[in-house]
This record gives sequence, structure tokens and C-alpha cells, in this order.
Amino acid sequence: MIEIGLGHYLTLGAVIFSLGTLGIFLNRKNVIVILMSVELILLAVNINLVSFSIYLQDITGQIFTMLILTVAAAEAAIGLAIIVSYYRNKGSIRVEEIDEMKG
Amino acid sequence: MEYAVIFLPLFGAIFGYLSKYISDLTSQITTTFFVCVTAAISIILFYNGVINNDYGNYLIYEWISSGDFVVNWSVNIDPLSSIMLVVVTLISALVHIYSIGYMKHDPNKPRFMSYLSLFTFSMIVLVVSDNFLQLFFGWEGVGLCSYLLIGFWYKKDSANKAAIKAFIVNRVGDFGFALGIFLIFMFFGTVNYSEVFEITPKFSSETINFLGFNINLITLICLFLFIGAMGKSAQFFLHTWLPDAMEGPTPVSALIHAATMVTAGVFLVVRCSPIFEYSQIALNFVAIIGMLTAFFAASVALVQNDIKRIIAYSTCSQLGYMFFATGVGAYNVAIFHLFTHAFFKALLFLGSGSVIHSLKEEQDIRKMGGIWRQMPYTWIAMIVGTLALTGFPFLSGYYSKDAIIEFAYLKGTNIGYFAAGIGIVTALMTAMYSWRLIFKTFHGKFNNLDLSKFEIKDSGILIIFPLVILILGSIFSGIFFKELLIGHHYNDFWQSSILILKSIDHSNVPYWILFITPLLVTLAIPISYYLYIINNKILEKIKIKNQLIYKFLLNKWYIDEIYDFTFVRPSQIIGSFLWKSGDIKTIDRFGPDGISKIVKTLSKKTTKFQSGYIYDYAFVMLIGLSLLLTIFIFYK
Amino acid sequence: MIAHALFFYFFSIIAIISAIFVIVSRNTVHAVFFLILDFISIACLFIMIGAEFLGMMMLIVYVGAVAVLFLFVVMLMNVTEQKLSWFRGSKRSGHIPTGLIVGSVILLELVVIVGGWQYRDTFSQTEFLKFDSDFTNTHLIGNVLYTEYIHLFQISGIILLLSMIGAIVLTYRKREGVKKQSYIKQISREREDSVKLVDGEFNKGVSIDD
Amino acid sequence: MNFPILSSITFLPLIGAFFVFLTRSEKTEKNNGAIYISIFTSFLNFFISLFLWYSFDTKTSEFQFVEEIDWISGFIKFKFGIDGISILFILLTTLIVPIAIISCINSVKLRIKEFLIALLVLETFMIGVFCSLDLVVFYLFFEAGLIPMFLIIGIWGGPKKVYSAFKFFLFTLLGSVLMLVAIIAIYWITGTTDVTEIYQIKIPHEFQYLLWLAFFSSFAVKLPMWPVHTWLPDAHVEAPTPGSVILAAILLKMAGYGFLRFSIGLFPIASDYFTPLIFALSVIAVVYTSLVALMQDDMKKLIAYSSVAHMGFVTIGIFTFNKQGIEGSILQMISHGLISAALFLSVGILYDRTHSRLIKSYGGIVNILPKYSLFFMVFALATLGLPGTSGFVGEFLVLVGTFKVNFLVAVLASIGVILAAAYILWLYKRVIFGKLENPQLKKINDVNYLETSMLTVLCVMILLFGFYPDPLLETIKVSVDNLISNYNLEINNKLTLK
Amino acid sequence: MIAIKFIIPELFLSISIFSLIIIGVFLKKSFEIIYRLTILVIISIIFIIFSANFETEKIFNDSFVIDKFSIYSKLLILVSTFFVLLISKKYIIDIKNNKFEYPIIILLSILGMFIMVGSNDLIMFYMGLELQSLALYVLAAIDRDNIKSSEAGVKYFILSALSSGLLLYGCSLIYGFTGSTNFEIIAGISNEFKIGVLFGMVFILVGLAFKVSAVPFHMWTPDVYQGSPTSVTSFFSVVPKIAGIAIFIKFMYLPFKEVLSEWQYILVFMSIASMILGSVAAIGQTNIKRLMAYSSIGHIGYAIAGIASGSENGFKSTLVYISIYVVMNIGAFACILLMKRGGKYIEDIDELSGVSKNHPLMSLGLMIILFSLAGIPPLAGFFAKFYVFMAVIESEMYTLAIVGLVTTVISAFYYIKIIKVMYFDEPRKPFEKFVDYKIHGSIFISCFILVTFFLYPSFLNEIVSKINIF
Repeated sequence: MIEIGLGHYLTLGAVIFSLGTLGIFLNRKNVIVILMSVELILLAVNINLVSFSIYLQDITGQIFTMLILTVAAAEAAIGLAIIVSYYRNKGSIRVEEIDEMKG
Repeated sequence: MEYAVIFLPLFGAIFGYLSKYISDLTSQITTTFFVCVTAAISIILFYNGVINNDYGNYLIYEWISSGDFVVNWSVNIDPLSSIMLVVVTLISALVHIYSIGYMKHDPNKPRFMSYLSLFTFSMIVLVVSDNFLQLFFGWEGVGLCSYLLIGFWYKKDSANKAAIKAFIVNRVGDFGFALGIFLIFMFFGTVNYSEVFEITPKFSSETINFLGFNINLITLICLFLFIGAMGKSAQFFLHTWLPDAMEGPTPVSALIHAATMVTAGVFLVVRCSPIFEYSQIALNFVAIIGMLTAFFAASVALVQNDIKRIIAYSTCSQLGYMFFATGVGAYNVAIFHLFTHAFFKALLFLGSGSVIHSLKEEQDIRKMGGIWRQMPYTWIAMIVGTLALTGFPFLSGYYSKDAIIEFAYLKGTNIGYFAAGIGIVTALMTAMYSWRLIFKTFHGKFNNLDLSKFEIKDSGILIIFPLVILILGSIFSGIFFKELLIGHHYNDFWQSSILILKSIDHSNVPYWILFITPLLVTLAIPISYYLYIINNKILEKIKIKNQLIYKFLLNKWYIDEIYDFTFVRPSQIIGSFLWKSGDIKTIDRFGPDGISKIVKTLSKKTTKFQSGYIYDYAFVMLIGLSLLLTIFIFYK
Repeated sequence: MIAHALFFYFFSIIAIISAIFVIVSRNTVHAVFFLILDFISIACLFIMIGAEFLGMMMLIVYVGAVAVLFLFVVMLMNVTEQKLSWFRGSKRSGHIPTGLIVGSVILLELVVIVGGWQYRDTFSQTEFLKFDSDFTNTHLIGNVLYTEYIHLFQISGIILLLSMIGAIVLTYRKREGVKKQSYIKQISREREDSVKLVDGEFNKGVSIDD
Repeated sequence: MNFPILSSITFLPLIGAFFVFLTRSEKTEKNNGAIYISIFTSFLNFFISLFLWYSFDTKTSEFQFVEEIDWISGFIKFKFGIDGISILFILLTTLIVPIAIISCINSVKLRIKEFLIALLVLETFMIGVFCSLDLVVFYLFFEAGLIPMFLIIGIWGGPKKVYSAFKFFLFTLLGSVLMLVAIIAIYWITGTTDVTEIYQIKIPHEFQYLLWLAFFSSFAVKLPMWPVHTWLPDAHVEAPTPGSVILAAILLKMAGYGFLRFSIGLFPIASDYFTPLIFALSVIAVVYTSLVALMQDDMKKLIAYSSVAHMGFVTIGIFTFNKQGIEGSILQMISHGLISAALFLSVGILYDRTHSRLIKSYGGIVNILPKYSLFFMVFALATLGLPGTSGFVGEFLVLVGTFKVNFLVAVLASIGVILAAAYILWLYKRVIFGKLENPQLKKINDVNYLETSMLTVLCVMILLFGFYPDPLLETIKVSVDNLISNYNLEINNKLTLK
Repeated sequence: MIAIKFIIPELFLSISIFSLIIIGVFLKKSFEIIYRLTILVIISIIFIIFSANFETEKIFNDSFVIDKFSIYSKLLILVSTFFVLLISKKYIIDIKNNKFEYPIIILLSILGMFIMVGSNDLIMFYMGLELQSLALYVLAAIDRDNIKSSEAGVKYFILSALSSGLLLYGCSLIYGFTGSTNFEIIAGISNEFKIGVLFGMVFILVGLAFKVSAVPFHMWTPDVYQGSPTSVTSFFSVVPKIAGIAIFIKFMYLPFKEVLSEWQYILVFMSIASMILGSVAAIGQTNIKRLMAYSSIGHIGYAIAGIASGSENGFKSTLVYISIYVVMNIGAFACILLMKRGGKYIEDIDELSGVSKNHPLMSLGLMIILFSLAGIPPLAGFFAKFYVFMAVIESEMYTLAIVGLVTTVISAFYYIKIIKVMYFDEPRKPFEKFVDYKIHGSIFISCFILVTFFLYPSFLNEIVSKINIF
């Protein structure tokens, strides 16, 4: 327990990843929380990548992380834009009400 | 000339039908003319055969050739076929002539005449064939014509029903016949008579496994062929169509259901004598069925009231005689009886037709009576026919029927004795019902309420003329042809066309058997006169006392009802059961409809997952993911 | 060593707890703040194991930009307060246990496989996680980012461009009836268009409005 | 290479269809241009196929007029060729299609142009089936026929057309997809889908059983055999007259042809092995459907069920593996093609006049339609296999062949013959005979010259081949011999291996 | 810079995007001109690609590959985009969505796909994927005043982000366990694969399956197809599928080639599930776009079946399949884009009732396309399936083949149901009659290809047979 190895970091990543996935489908009320859960997932990935990078003494992982950061930002921007656009039409962003199409 | 025999009636049929566009008369004349010519030719052929021994096989062309299954169309003239030809064409010609008069008022004369000619054609094809398949063609052809002619008055529902019944019952017989042909082809490798007969002895002890039974091959073949014969000749079990067939016009009954077609079964058995001779079992079977039919039909005829039905049952009964004659091995006698029977039965039918015609289509003998003065010619004809039928001495029936009983007796086997006994009893019954017919029809009180007795006139020349010829035939055919056909030197005539392994010595017949039948039938005349004319109370009493038996006989032993109950209804019920429950409720329900229903429910179920909620979608994805991961972990 | 362990546990526990609160808190603004806290703690972990540049980037990009964006939107839509607790949907409620089961199954499998519990021997040999190099982490990244990975850098630029276009397409609207200053119009205004010399007739005045 | 006569027969109707497509559809529903073009095309095709028959060499069992081009390069060649068996079916097709086209004039009232296109396209596919010597090509044509037939039933059909069309389409499609699997499997086993090559290579017998079943599933549905026959009555009932004619006369024969060419040819050992199955199903079909036919109240349905029974004879005959049986079943197919076409035409003629197919709405037709009744009589008699009609020769030969192999099957099948007489005569009685009771019937006219000519042609053919089947038998003789000898060779090989 | 000459198409594309943005911003009512320029750009890229030689080149530290495989995919993407743009123009104008950004975003997504199909490296792949996906999110929601479009955007965005997250997690695992992000290096050491890598592979498979909408990661498809504007749906159903399948093939055949036995059964499962769901769920649909969504799920099932066979014929057959699928889908959507009545576009299948009376040619075309989609010979759709099952049976996966063909029958049911509606039912009011040679031309070309394909069915095979990704 005292010696912190790669496994610990990966476990941390796994926990956050699972929390992120849970957040996506347990949430019923607010789409933005789902967006945040997606960010959590990306965070978990980042943890993985960085710790692998350090472990492997290879910089690629960190570059990858950095690009993911960029993409995550872009994704957040577009996602929020979509949600705003949706909000304008519907007047609500409750996840339960996003069911115009089904079947 | 030989080809003409077969084709003239066909041309007659075709031209007869087509000439309806010209006039009815043309068609009547054409068909009659062609058939008369045919009759003349066949008499010439017969004469040539008897005198000059001028027989032969004339090939027309190859019909079917599939591998070793080769069948020809051909005209085969041999003693048996030549005598059959004479019977067929002669009666047919007479009936054609008769029909011109009889059908005077019918709107569909051309059709009728052409059917008659077509029938003649088919019958000739049947008779002159040299192989089983052509025989089968003719066999079915006459069945068809019989169907067409029975149903000639298509507006009558009963006629249509009777026609279908005739065809289908015949089909049942044909089914057996066809199986017989299959067997023959399968083992003998050919369906040509001559080849088949040649190698039959080799198979005489062959046994085969048929549907789990080990049966002698020859016996099996004979039994199957005989089933065919039973159907066509209306033998017991398959006789039901014949009385109903009387729905057809009377000339038809005379031609088809008395003189020619129904005797095809006898012809078949005789034709196949080289096979039947090798199977005692089959012969015994034939004899038993023949006896049964003879007795059964006679018993039923005793109580029937329809003039034509009585004669029909009588035909049935006489056919029974012929069959037990063949059954005891007296093929020539059977043909002899066939020959004489053709004349007197045609005579009876045509005579009764004349009566019916005169009485404006009345067939019930209870509504006749006392009209002999009004129609003397017909009366004479009927009397002669009846005498001949009952076997009154020195008329044709006497020779042939007595010969059958004698031969049966002389056979010396149990079956033979029994057959002789039945023959005698039946002969008595025959006399009873025949005279009943005569007396009820022509004598006693006039019972018809619809017609005045004085309206009734005898029929015209076209009807009487054939009767005259037939009277002559009924009287003399026995005397003239007795020696030729069943005499001591019968083999001179028959040559190889029939085979009798153990010929019956006919020289020393016991006297009692010679006399008993004529005696009985002669006695029957006054008895029946007494019973039916003078004192018919006795019969009434007997009728009331034995109500059960009377009903039993009146309803023809309930055979029709039994068949209806065992075959017709079940097949209808099964048919609609299979359709409604089998096809619709089972196959469709569990097959296409069921599957489509399942798919549709599945579709509804799957689209229910598509709830529209993001979290559900994500959830499904993650379940998928965890499933894959889990499989992976456990798989490794 | 112990310090490393202590810090690791400290930050990771904070990260996990704040991650939980991100998804359970009723108030969306709180959730955003927990997200920020999460980012900060992870950034700290990054810095601790030697990825300083990325740690800083996390703070700048996530905390400085993304989270603020989130806050903006949350405020904008006035959806800060969720009226009911998040986990009780108005319709079915069977999803919580099944969801938790599925989530924990995934977690378990991940931990078993990648957390190194099954293959402990592969990983636990690592004594200490450290870049043994003369360069700093930032140097290392700087060395390759504009050389080896220039194409990726460019692509990320295009992605950002796209996100910009996308956001504009989706949300930008021209309002009707808003008066705006038009430079072009102003600049391209010519004298001939604007000024007209009229010969005024005496004592009659000029009608200007035509 | 010689003139590609087979391809021209096959694709000529397609060209005709194209020209029909170009005709202007007029506002009045009569579109004479389209009718003339299609009649011309189909007759031309018929005459070419007659010429084909004339130039066909009946002495050799080799495939003739073989055309071969590289099609899917490296995999599959587009190969056409015929032997004595195929040519009869081609002739049947080219004969029936013009008749069907002529019958359109009376029975198809709307969208006749599209109908003709569908018919001509269908003709191409049908001829293609009989010509193709490559499994994939065969499959292609075999399946493609579904499209026009589906449309014919669906667009021009009766009230329940949708159900019937779907049932027809999906049922047959389901049956034949398995065949596709088998065809591909054969490709990977033998390395080719060229039938003649596979005849040489021979499929190892451990594979044969499953492959046979896959082919069987397709043919059984198409034929149709019990218990997958239920699409047929529905399809027949709802299809317009020409559609029923084509369906009964030709489409069903594709399956019979398939059994001959592929099931026996490619998988002799499996065919031998599964003969009891075929016999059982066929006998059930014969008896079962005959009984069902007895109780039908719809004329077309009755005839459809009788088709199932007759096709039962065909399968029995094919799987006897002897000359009489196989020749008989080919003859039976040809004659059934003629007879069922004729029967459906006849029913169609009544239907055109009164718009009812129910038996009970008729009765006493003979009073007003004597000519019609005569024709119908001939066809009815041919259906029940009266000697002298083509129906008899086939049926009888089949039974002869069957009897050699299995008594029980032959006996049971013969019962079907009796029942056939019962249902068809009963039908005839109820429709044609009796009193004319339905007042609506009194107004209708007898057959016109077009109908007469169609019926006469069929009638003459039926009688001709009844009395003189030699041309047909002569054509197929050598090919059938070859088929049987190949089969026997394989079976003997297998026995010696054991 | 020697590398530049190999990425001229991509460079040209990027530069044109920038220029188009500038033009679009500075010109008023610029949709028309941008639209035309976009088409011009696409055509010129096709020519540029053709003018280069087809030798395999690896650039950017082997992270980007130009080979026949990627060129084939790019060409397919370009051609199908070309047609999709052609058919959708009138629709875009009619729904007043004629923003100049629309074609530009499409170009951007194409750029993403280019990068994706050419990538030889996880990072490169990820960047391409994200570029493509972000563009698609925007496209889905582009009709921003329409609630359905917005909802489609939200759904697509969230689920896609989730799937990207999963995919990235997989990438991180693979990176960690192999120490490299390069496909070839990963493939090279694949013998020593640890279970961690295989785990990563599963995650990546999930992400890819999402992109091509394979079951059970298909859930977004129907809603997004239905909600997005039809022009976008037609794009969605065609172009990203090509890219998705291409990269799917690349993943399976390059980095994970050696662990074929590991992924094969996953693919078989996905394939069977997709085929079944695609055919079954579509039956109850009333909206034609939704139906096309299910249909595309089913078709992806067949395409994956080809990959699942794991053989060389397998991926080639999948390429052929997807090519023919593209032709059919473009035709189908062109027909859907003709369904306009009273100024409004309609999507109900029932509205097609009896359309064959009033619009015989259009319904003939749609019928051919639908039969082809159902895989009935002799249309091209049959050959597509035929090749796939050739490959599948070659690998002796009989169950897959039989299930696949049985689902063909089930799916035929809903295709012919549309035909039934068009041809068997009573006609309603005719659609608005307009002649747009772009749409009609596309339908004609599509039908022409589908019908005449059987004359020379090895046309695509011969092209594809030269492709090699190893």
C-alpha cells in the first residue's frame, strides 16, 4: 500500500472512469451534468495516459493527453452550444424530457 | 378395314359434334351411318375370322416409349375381340338408330349422338387393344363417355350426381386395374398381351412382398385386375353406381349399362385368362364375388319399383353369372352369356325405354299397368326379352345361363357346386322379378293418374326397328352360336385368345341339372302372375310381416349408406379438417403467420428499448461493454 | 516515498469524492465546483509524478476555460437548482440498482485487469515513477510538439476552428431591429450622396423631406 | 462461337420490355402499342425457341448451345447451355408467356403497360433459370423472378393481395437463401460453381447431405411440397389470371427442374439417402391436398391445391431414379404446365365476366357458355389424368416408375388420382352443370375469339401430347438416361467404398 | 518538406476550407457560391487524388499512410459526399437552412475522415475521429430552430462523447501496455499481448462499433437519423459509414491482426445482433428516415460479417459491400428528398401510398433501390451480400451466414412493405412536382448502377483486389 506503483494510478483512473459512466446514465435531470461526466471520463483517460507515459518514460502519452485536453475543450464548447440551442427550443434541459423521438 | 373399325366412330363423333352447326339431322345421320358401317365391318371381320381364320395385329403407331416401357396403338383382331366387336358395334348401331327416335324432342341431339359415337370408339379401342395400356385407355374412355352420358341431362342434379358417382366408383376400380398393370410391367417388363401371356407360367410360383404381405405374384396381379373389372362391371362392393346410372337417357342404359361397357370387366377377365388360369385363389375370388353379386342384385331387384333400376339390377346379377362362369374357368361360356345377354338386355332396356317414352318419362312401375294393348310391339319385345333373360327354354338366355350353371356344377369343386346352387336360386329370383316387371307394367290396372290410358301409343318405327332386330337376336343367338362358342370344339374358334388349363368335360351332365332351371323359370311365370296380378294381398302381407328384410332389400342392403358413411363423409370431413385445421390453423398459424407474428412482437419489444432517453441508450451501450468485457474475462 | 504515498492518497481521495459529488450534487453550480476541485487534485497528482506541464495545462484549460464555460451556461440557463434529487426519476426508478451493478461490474473488471491486481507482478516492480532526464518535462514536450507532432498540433487547431464555427452556427443569431454601427457605410459615404445643393427661391423656403 | 441463341432467347423479352416501357401510356387504359410489342416479342421468342428445338440434337447428352463468358472474374463464369430436359421447359415458357400476354387483354384492366413489362421481364428470368449452367447464375434468375411476380400479385391482385404477395415473396425467399449458402459452400468445396465441372469433380459425400437439404429447402417451397405449400393457394387466388397462369405453369416447374438438375445431379448420394423423406412428403401432399381441394369453395384455390397434388407426383417421379419415373415427372410437369395454365385461363374467363371465383355463384354455365364448357371439360379431364390427355401419360409413367421402387408410395399416390377425379368433377358439376340460378350469369357471353384461340392451342397441345407424347419423350430420352446412369454410377461407387 | 507532396489532397482541402470561410464571411447570401465552390473543391480533390501515384507512403513518423486502401476510401467518401451535396441542396434551401457554414462543416468532417482513414497511429486516428465527430455533432443540430434537430444533436453528442471516452480509454490502455501508439509497432509486438491490451481492444471496438452504429452501440442511430434534417441524414447514413468501416477494417487487420481469434467472435456477435435488430426493429417503423436508420444498422451488420471472417476476401467484400450500400442509400435518400407536399417535406411511409400512379418513375427508382437493399438478385445489393457471404463461408462460419441470410428475408419484409405502400395502396394527393436534375439524376445514376451491375459484377472486385493493408 505504501509503495505507489502504476497500478494505483490506473485504479484511480478506473474509479473515476466508472464514476463518469455512472454519471451518464444515472442522471435524470440535467444534461450539463452528463457533459461533466464526459469530462470525468476524459480525465480518467488522462490519468491513465500520463501515468503510462511516466512509467514508460515516453513522452507520447503526454502529448496525447495534451491533445485530448484541446479536444475536450472543443467538445465542451460544441456540446454546450448544442445544449443552448436545444434549450432555446425546448425551454428545458431535463434529460427526461429529451424524448421527442423514440420507438 | 381394321383401321376403319377404330376410326370411323371417332370421325363420327367429331363430325357429328361439328355438324350441329349444319343441322341436328345431319349429325344424327352422320354418326349413325358411321357406326352402322362399323358394325357391318365388324361382322365381316368376325365372319372372316370364323371362316378364313383371318386374324392379325395391326400397328397404328408407337404411343409411349420410355425406356423399356413401350406401348403401341394398335388394332388387334383375334376371336375374342372380333366377337366383342360384333356385340359392341351391332348394339351400338341399333342404339344409334333407336336414339334418333327416342331423343326426338331433346335440344342437344348432336351432342348426344357424338357422345354415343365417342363411346363406341372407346369401346372398340378397348376391345381391339393388344396391350394393357391401350385397354386402359379404352377403359377410361368408356368411363368418361358413361360419365358424360349419365350426366347428359345436366340440369338434373340427380343425373350429375349419378354421373360423378359412376366415374369415381369406376376410378376406384381403375385404381386396382392400374396397380395390376404396374405389377405386370414391373415383373414382366412389358404390357403387351402376347409377351405377358407367354412368360406368365414362369412366374406362377413367384411370391412377392406387397405392403408387408407375402402374396403370390400372379394372384396379386389377378386380384388387382379383377378390382378393375369389378368397378367397370358393377360387381358387389363397386356396383353402387350402376343403378344410379339409370339417370341417363335410356338408349345409354341399353348400350353402356347393359350391353357393352359393363361387360368390359368380363372381357378383361377373359382376356387375361392366361394369367387367371395360374391363380386358383384369384379365380375363386372372382367366382365368389360373381355369386355374391348375382344373388345380391337379384334380391334387390325383387322389390325395386323403378323399371330401369330393376333391369339395371338384373344386369348386375347377370354380370355376376358371367363372373362366376369365369371363376370356374368357363371363359367361353361367360363370353357366350355376354353375347346373348347383350341382345336381350338391350332389348329389355330399349323396350322399357319405349314404355317410358310413351308414358312421358314415367319410370315407376307402380304407375303403369294394363297397357299391353296400347303398345303391342313393345309388349312383345319385352316378353321376348324377359323370356330370354329368365332362361326360358330355347331362347338365347336358356343356352347361356344353363350352360353356366352346368359348367359350374361340372367343375366339381365346392365353389363350383355352390355356384351352381346360387345360379339356380338366382335364376328363380330373376324369373320372379322379371315377370313382376312385365305384369306390373303391362298388365293389371292402369295406375297412372297423370295420363289417360288412351293417350298412350306405341312408339315409332325408328324405335321399333331396333327392337325387332334385338328380338331376333334374343331368340336365335343362343341356338346359332352355341356350338361355335361353347360346343365341344370350342377351341377351333377361340384358338389362343383364351386359355383354359383344365377344360371341363361337358359331355355327361346330370339330367336333374339340365331340367331344374327351365322348370323353375317356367313355373315362375304363373306364380308371379298369381302373386302380382290376381292376388297381390299375399305379397303385401309378407311385406308387412318381414318389414325388416323388405327395407333391407329396398335400400339395396344399405350399401350406399355404408359407403356414404365410411368414405364420402369422412373424406369431406377430413378434407375440410385438413384445410381449416391443417392448413390454416396449423401450418399457417405456426408457419408463416406465426413467424411474422413473432417477428412483429419482437419488433415491438426491441423498439421498446428505443425509449428516446439518453440515459437508456447509454445504459444499453454500457451493458454491451460490460458484457463484452465479462465474456472476455471468463473466456480467457 | 511515504510522502508520495500520502500525497497520492490524499489527492486521489479528494478526486474520487469530488467526482462522486459531481454526479450527485443537487445544485449544478456545486457540481461544477466539484469538477474544478477534481481537476485541481488530479493536476496536483500530475505535477507530483513529474508531468508538470500537463498539470498546469489542466489548471489553465480546464479550470480556466472549460469549467468557466460550464458555469456560464449553467447560469445562463438558470438551471442551477435541480428540484428533485438527481437519482429519483419521475418515471421508473429501477435504474439505480441495475446501474450501480453495471457500473461496479465495469469498475471491478477494470480494476482487476488494468489496476494490476491480476497482473500485479507486471507493475508493482516499479519503484518510483520519475522521468530520469536532464530536461524538464516542459522542455521535453516543447521539443517534440512543434517538430514530431506538428501535424497533430495543426489538426487540433482545425478542431478548435471547427468548434468555433460550430458554436457560432448553433447559437449566433442576428437580432432584428438592433441598430448597429456600420463602418463601411460610414466610410464609404460620399459627399455627392449626402449633400445636395438647392437653389432656394426667395421667400419660399426649401422642402427638405422629399 | 456460334450465334448466342440461348442468350437471345433469354434477353429478347427484356428488350421487348424496354420498348414497351418506351410506349406512351395513354389515358384510356387500352395501350395497344404495348400489347402489340409484347405479343410480337413473345411470339418471336417462341419461334426462336421452336427453331432451337428443331436444331437441337437429341442424340447426345452433352449440353448444347453452350455459351460461356467470364463474369465475376476469377470466380464465376456466366454459362448457358441446355440439354434435353431444359429445352422442354424453355419451350413451355415461351409458349405460355404469349398466352398469358394475350389473356392480359381481357383480364388486366389497369396499368397494362406495367403489367406487360413485368411479364416480359419475368419471362427473361424464367428462361434464364432453365438455361443457366452455373449455380450462381441459376440462383440469380431463380430469385429474380420473385420481383415481377410479387408485383404482379400485389398490384393487380384481388382483395387479399397484400397478404398473398408477402407470403409468396417471403416464403420463397426464405426457402432459397439457404440454397445460396449451399451454393457458396459448394464453391469453396469444389472451387467452381459450374455445374458441368461439378459433375466431373463430384462433391464429397459427407458434404452432400447438408447441401442437399439446403437446396431442398428452396425447391420444396417453390414446388411447393407439403407442408410449405400454403403460400400457393393464396398466391393463386389473389393473382390476376395471367399471373396465376405463369405461376402455375412455369414458376412451379423451376423447382422440379432444380431437383432434376441440381439435387440429383450434384448430390446423388444424398438424394438417395433422402428419398424416403421426399416420398413421405409427396405422398402426404398428394393425399392431403387432394382432400383439401375437395372442400374448397373457391375455384382458383381448388386448382391451386390440385397443383400441389400434381407437383407431388412430380417429386415422387423424380426420386424414383428410374427412367419411367423421371421421364414421367418431366412429362407431368410439362402437361401440368399446359393444364394448369388452361384451367386458370378458364377460371379467369369466368372471373372477367362475373367477378366472382366462388363456386357457389355459378352453376348451369353450360346453358349459356357451351363452348367454354367443352374446353373446361377437356381441361378438367386432363387434370384428373384421363388417358388420351397429356396428364395421363405423365402420371402413369410416374406411377409405373414408382411402383418399381416402392409399392406403398405408388398405392397411396394412386389414391390421389381417385380423389382428383372426385374434386375436379365435383367442381365441374357445381360450376358448369345444374340449373342456371344466378340471374347475373344470364347476361354473360361465350368465349370470344381471342379466348377461344388461347384455349384451343392449349387444348390441342394437351390432347396431342396425350396421344402422341413421342416428341417430348424423344427429346428428353438421352438426357434422362445420362442422368440416371450418372446417378447409378455414384451410388455404386459409394457401395463399393463401403 | 518531402511529406507535403503526399498530403496535397488534405492540404488542399484545409486551405480551401479556410478560404471558403473567408469568402463566406465577407460575402452576403454566400450559401450559393460556397455550395458551388464546395462541389468544385470536391471534384478537384478527386482529380488531385487521381493524379498522384498510388504507391504506399508513410509520413509523419509513420503516423500517416497513403496507400490504396486509404485512397479507395477517400475516393468513395468524396464521391458520395458529392452526390449527397447534390441531392440535398434544394432541401437545404427549402428548410431555410442555407447557411454557408453547412458545406464548410461537411468539408471539415471530410477532412477528419481523411485523417482517420489515413491514420497509422492512435493519436492521429483520434484526432481525425474527433474532427469528424465534432463536425457531425454540429451537422445533426444544424437546423437549430427545429426541436427534433436539436434533440438529435444532443443525443448524438452525448452518446458519441461517451463512446469517444470509451475509445480513448482503450487507446490509453493499448498505449500503456504496448508502449507505442503506432499501429505497425502494436501489430509487431502483438504476440506478447497482455490481457490489458486485449481489454483496450474491446474498448476501441466499442468506440468503432458506435461510429458505424453496430448493435448494441446503435441506440443513437434511429433518433439522430430521424431528427436531423434529411440532407444531414443522407450524409450521416453514407459518408461516416464509409470512414467508420474503413477504419474498422484497418484496426482489425493491422494492429489486431494477430489476435484475430480474440476479436472474431465479438464481431460475429455484433454482426449477428446488428443484422437481427436491423431487420426486426425496422418492421414497426412509420417514419421512413427512422426505417432507413434501422436498415443501415442491418447493413452494417452484413459489412461487419465480412470483416469478421478475418480473411483477405473478407475485408475486400466489406469494401465492396459498403460501396454498393452507398450507391443504394444515396438513391434512397434522393427519393426521400422528393417527398414534398404543400411546401413541406414529409417522412411518413404512409404518405407514399399509391405514389406509383402519380410519380411512376420515382417509384420505379425507389422500388429498384429497395429491392436492391433487400438483396434480391439481379440487383447490385445481391452481389454485395453475395461477396460478403462468400467470404464468411470461406471461413466456415456457417451460423453467421445462415443467420445473415435469414435476416435478409426478414428485412426484405419491410422493404417490400414500402413497395407495397407505393404500388398496391390507393393513391393520395400527388407530391409537389419539381424537376431537379441533381436529384433525379442521382436517382437515375443509382438505379442504373444497381440494375446494370450484374452485367459485370466483378467491376468493384477488380479494383478492391489490388488493395492491401498489410
